[in-house]
Amino acid sequence: MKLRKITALLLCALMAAALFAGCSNDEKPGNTPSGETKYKEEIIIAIGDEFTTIDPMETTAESNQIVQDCTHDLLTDTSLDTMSNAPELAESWEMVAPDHWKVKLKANVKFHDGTILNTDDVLFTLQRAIDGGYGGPSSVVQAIKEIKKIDDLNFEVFLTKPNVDFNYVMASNTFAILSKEAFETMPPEEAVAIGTGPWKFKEFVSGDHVTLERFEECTLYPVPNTKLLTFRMIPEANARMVALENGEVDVIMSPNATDFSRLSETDGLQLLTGDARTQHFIAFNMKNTNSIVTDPKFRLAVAYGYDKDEAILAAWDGYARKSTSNMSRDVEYYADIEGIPYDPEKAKSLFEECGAVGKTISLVTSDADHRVKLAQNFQAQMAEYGITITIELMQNSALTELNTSDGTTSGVEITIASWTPGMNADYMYRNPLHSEGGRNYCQLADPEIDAMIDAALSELDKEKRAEKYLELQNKIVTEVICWVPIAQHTIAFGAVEGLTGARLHPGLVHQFKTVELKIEG
Amino acid sequence: MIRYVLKRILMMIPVLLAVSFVVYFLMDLAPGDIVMQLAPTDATAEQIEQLRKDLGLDGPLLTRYFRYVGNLLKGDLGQSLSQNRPVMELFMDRFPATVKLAVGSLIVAIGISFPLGIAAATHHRSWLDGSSMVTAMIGVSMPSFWLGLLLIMLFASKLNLLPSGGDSGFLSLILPAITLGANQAGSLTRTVRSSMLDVIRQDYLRTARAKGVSEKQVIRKHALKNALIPILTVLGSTLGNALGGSVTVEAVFAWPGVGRLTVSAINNRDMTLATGCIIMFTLMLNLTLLAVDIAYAFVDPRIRARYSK
Amino acid sequence: MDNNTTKRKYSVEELKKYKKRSMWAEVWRNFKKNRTAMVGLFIVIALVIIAVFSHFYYDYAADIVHQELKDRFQKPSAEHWFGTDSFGRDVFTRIVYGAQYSLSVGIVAVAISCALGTTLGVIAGFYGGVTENIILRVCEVFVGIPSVLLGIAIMAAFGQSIVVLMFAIGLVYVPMYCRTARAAVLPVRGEEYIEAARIAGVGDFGIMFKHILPNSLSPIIVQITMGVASGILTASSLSFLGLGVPLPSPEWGAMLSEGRAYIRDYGYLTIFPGLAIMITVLAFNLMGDGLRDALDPKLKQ
Amino acid sequence: MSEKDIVLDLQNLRVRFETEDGIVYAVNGLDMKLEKGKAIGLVGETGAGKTTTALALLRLVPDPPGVVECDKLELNGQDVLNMGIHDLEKVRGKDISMIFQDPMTALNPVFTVGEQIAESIFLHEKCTYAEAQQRAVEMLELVGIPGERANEYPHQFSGGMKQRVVIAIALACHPQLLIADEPTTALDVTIQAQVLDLMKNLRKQYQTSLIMITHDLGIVADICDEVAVMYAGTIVEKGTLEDVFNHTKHPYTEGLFNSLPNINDRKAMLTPIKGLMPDPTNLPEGCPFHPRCPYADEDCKKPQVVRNISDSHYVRCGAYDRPGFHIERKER
Repeated sequence: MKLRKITALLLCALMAAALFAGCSNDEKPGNTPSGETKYKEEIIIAIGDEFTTIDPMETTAESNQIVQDCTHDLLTDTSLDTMSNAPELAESWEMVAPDHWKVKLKANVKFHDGTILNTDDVLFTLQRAIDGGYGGPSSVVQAIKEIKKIDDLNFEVFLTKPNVDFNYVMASNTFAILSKEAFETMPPEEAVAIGTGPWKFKEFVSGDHVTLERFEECTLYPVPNTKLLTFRMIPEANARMVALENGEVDVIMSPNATDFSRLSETDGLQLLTGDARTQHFIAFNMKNTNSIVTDPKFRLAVAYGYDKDEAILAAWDGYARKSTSNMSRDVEYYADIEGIPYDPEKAKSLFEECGAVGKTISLVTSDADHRVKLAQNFQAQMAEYGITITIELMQNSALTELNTSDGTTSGVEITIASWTPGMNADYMYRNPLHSEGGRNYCQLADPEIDAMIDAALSELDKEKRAEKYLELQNKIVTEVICWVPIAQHTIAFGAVEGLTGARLHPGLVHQFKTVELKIEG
Repeated sequence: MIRYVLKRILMMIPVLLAVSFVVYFLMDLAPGDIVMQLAPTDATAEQIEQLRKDLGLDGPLLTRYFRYVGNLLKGDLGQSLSQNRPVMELFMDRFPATVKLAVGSLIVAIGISFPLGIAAATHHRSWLDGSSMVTAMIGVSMPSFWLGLLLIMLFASKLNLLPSGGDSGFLSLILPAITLGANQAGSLTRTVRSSMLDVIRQDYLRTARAKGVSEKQVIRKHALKNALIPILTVLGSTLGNALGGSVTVEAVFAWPGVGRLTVSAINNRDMTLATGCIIMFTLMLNLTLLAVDIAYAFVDPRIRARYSK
Repeated sequence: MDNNTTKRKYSVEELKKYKKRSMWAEVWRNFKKNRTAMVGLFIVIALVIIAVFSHFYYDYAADIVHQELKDRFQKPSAEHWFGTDSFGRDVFTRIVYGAQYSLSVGIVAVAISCALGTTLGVIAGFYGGVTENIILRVCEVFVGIPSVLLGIAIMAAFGQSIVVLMFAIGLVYVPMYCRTARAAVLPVRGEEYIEAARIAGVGDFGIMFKHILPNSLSPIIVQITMGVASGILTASSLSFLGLGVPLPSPEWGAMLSEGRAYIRDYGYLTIFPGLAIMITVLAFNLMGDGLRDALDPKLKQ
Repeated sequence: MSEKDIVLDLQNLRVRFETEDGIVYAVNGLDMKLEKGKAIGLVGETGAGKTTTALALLRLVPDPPGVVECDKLELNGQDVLNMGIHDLEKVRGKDISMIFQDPMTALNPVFTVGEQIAESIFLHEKCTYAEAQQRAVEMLELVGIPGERANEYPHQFSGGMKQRVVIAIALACHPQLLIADEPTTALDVTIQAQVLDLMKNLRKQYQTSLIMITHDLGIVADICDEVAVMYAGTIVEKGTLEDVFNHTKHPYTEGLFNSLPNINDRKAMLTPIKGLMPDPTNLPEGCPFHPRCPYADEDCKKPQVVRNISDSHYVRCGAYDRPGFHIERKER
């Protein structure tokens, strides 16, 4: 009896809450006077991965950097128009010597707290990175020996190592410039949200959404026509798609490939696509001398025998660009080399020659969806040659640890991995292929390659540099074959029609600086 | 009564410590080093060691664990390794959504199971009984993530009636609550039925009927109140478990609950966050069970008498 | 005289056998009457047969590993009863072949938890005191951790393989068996025939497992049947979350997880594995329920 | 005997339970008439169908599996048999009420005794709940329990006290007919006497008719005006106390008396009735008692008719067709 009453009461309360929620969700038209173009007040973007922090120094996760890109700015950044490194907070720079750079800041750039950007903010940001301990942008910290203030807008940078590409280092997403004054006047957790971007941090509900509001006094960028920008976390791609179709959100990131045609064909929706800079590859453990994978013939056989088109169909439903080189397409000095073409007959005889037929070889990869599919497809393809592949899946962190531990003892034979480099060519080689690289999954320790990578980086002449990278590409892909490059996957947005300013970034830090949606009437 | 409650709360402490040890130990065993993840890809070995030290992850397992427990005993769950915020804060950020889902699903479960269970018991061995029980059984047997997906497809995608996920008001609660509730309703219906069956055979119901109490009242007033004790027990553990976050349902509906937080903590090897969350679950579960024990006293005067002794 | 005693002893033995048989015959008689339970039993038997023989009928490399990408996403038809998946593999074949994973995980996990849990429970119930207290507290610890999360943590710690999966699920359910066994042993503990056995010089373990356990079997048997059901369900949850049996083994939860990206256009990829899980779990649950009724004369009117 | 004074008129009551194991014939053609203020004892072994008869009068036989059929069931001139469930609920507890065998289980453990008495009053009398509670306290005092204990729960009472509470519930609305189903069986002997006295007094006070179900012939002798002896669902002999006790006619009644201990001759052996009650799913042809009857012959396997001995006394035994038949028990 009483129970029933309580239940009824609870239901009423919930109903009331629903009404309330329903009201507050109503979309009100923009408050611009009638006659002028109206813009949707709030744009909601559905993201798949979780946003966790507004502090740019704390994380390298793309889901965080996408939001931070709206609120914070870097000294230089990739221009999505020209696909090259371009000034952001820096107005200009000059390489005095490969280890000595001069930078001039833009004048009158306003932080969200009203203060004006000056050299002290840059110095403060660097110092915070050095003091901050973990998660810091170590490539910046490592690269910079000292910053000397010249005046309020000019400073000199001395590098620890010569680097002709230092302007790319300044584009490191974790080196977003923070306001020194904000840290002096506010608690750090608030101050860290103060940037120069067109969006101000408003609220964050863990696991659900983060909301930004437009920065009315933004000087660096035009003030957005959209009042509020919300990133909602919806981990399921299907759910994101349904949310877009239902009008719950305006933009969705990474829709399922099966929804691409639906997005481009449905009235009122649009599909935006591009190639990711991410290079997916099959890596052989070059230190595992017990395994057949250290036999060059075997690796060549795999390179000939692996049908990448089929793999692309299996892993990305066909939405990826086949790679012939270890370098990604939009990276500087990429050359369209032929690589090793698919030739199953050749592969068959090579496999027989090296005695791989009938062997069982282990493959380890992470449990990411596309890797799971690539692994299964690789297994099926190799089975056609009479080679049994066993698959072991682990979480990404465990895979990273395993692949970066000593390759002679790790027992790894083959792994499927990927690498998303920065824009400049050195990123393409140093981490995944240099013997000192932090993500050298193929365990390559070839002094010749190391020397070639180092030489290419310090080469000042562009043409000579291009030649060096071409040579490297061919050597890695057709001679060393420590990798079999697979593809660069397609990245995509789904959005409501008419929405502009949502820009795909090959490095996955997509931009929403000027996102807006005109509405009729 | 108060002494009883205090005693129960004190008894939770060793359990919580043991839970913390089990989880901490498992997390330590897990391959995959959070320091490697946190460190930039081009960090040097010294930087990584320094970072390890800064995070308090240096030294042997037991040293680290005792350091952790020392803070734990002071009520400090520590700092999340992957998010650089206090674990308690992260947990409390997510907990309201979990409570909402837990309560919502419980209301659904009660709404389904009480009528169904009572109907089955009062029509024992009839077709109604049989079909109620098979229905309940289907509820128990259905993978909740599957039901969730089907509901999304139907109500969000095809009919466009309800939001597909996220926590944006009452409407968004309906589907996850039904999904989780249907599952809970299964076992709850069985409990309602069996405890009602136990009670329905009791002589005092005949007494009530002989008094002229209507059948409806006999069931609702006389029988249900007596049957409530075992039902409360199951309700309590259902609620307690739901407070632990239903990982699959949260995953399907993008529900910002603690279950997903914990899974990502485990996957990221964030041992303080994972351990902290699981300690909090255990605490919630135990507190719920304690609340149920106290609720017994309100339902049954015999238990009340025992407590006051 | 001598002759006479042996003869009498023999007849007692015979009587015992007869009595024993009649108890199970009675259970079976009750069970048979329960139509839904019989349906459950029938499905379980069918599944076991499928699981055992699919191994001989299908070739792992040709039917499970092999992919035919040109045939991907064929809708259900006469050729592909349940259609084909994103790799062009036949879903029906995979579901039939996958029965062995679900069943073996469920059954082995239950065997692990039952063996461990029952032993601990019987020990706790038999010795009482400190031993009992310690065992119960340990159980409480494991009950306090949500089962899926405990499963995930165990799999994170020991890696992803079918054996770890079995152990993870097995460990999760140990406390349940422990409690059931203890509860079943408690009322038997004081019975006179136990005293008699002790006086006759039977050791503690002999008493526990020869004399006490057989007399407390009913609730444990019910728990086992139901346990297989929840074991399968937990396994599918873990597989759904991406932790489970190695690829490309067609575990149903993993298939469901794989199919869910295509749920809008190719719903059958999600529906069939889900149905398979549901029917299997339902069958075990119905059987367990029937067993409970058949074993528990109290519930009969 | 004017029709007005008839409280209960029951004709040809048949109750059977249809179970999986077969049909149980619990009551097979039972007639009963009871005058206002009179008490009848319903005597018989366990399983004779006494309690089922009582439940049938309140129409409380659980259905399924119970099936109740009857030619006439009138209470105070009202046709209870065809009454709607709503009207029936008004009759139960108001016109007819019942005291159950086991006071330990007859009270709801989660309500106070006061609430349980008041519920009956509140349901049937036009009064507020507060008044009902007040009357409940009065009822408690009437059955000899201090009124302040109304707020206590059943578990705080002893068995005898509980039975007093049950009596208070049953009598709360001054019913015309009270059915007492072995009200003292579950009680200590000393308490039994107290409870019986209480019932006797209250019955006198309220002029309530009583059906006393018991297997204790002593209680019948103490309280009742008439006796009906039941066997296998039928009344085999019925008469006044004097008729049945001193002019016993039925062999089964004789058997009952013979199985009583003899206070005058403590050394005398008890003579139990041989054999067991017949299986109610498979009743013998004819007289159901014939397999155990020392006087039985072939004719007893035929259907039996009622034989009136006097206006008040009848017996259902075919043996009296035989010339000069008499049972061995001496008339006293």
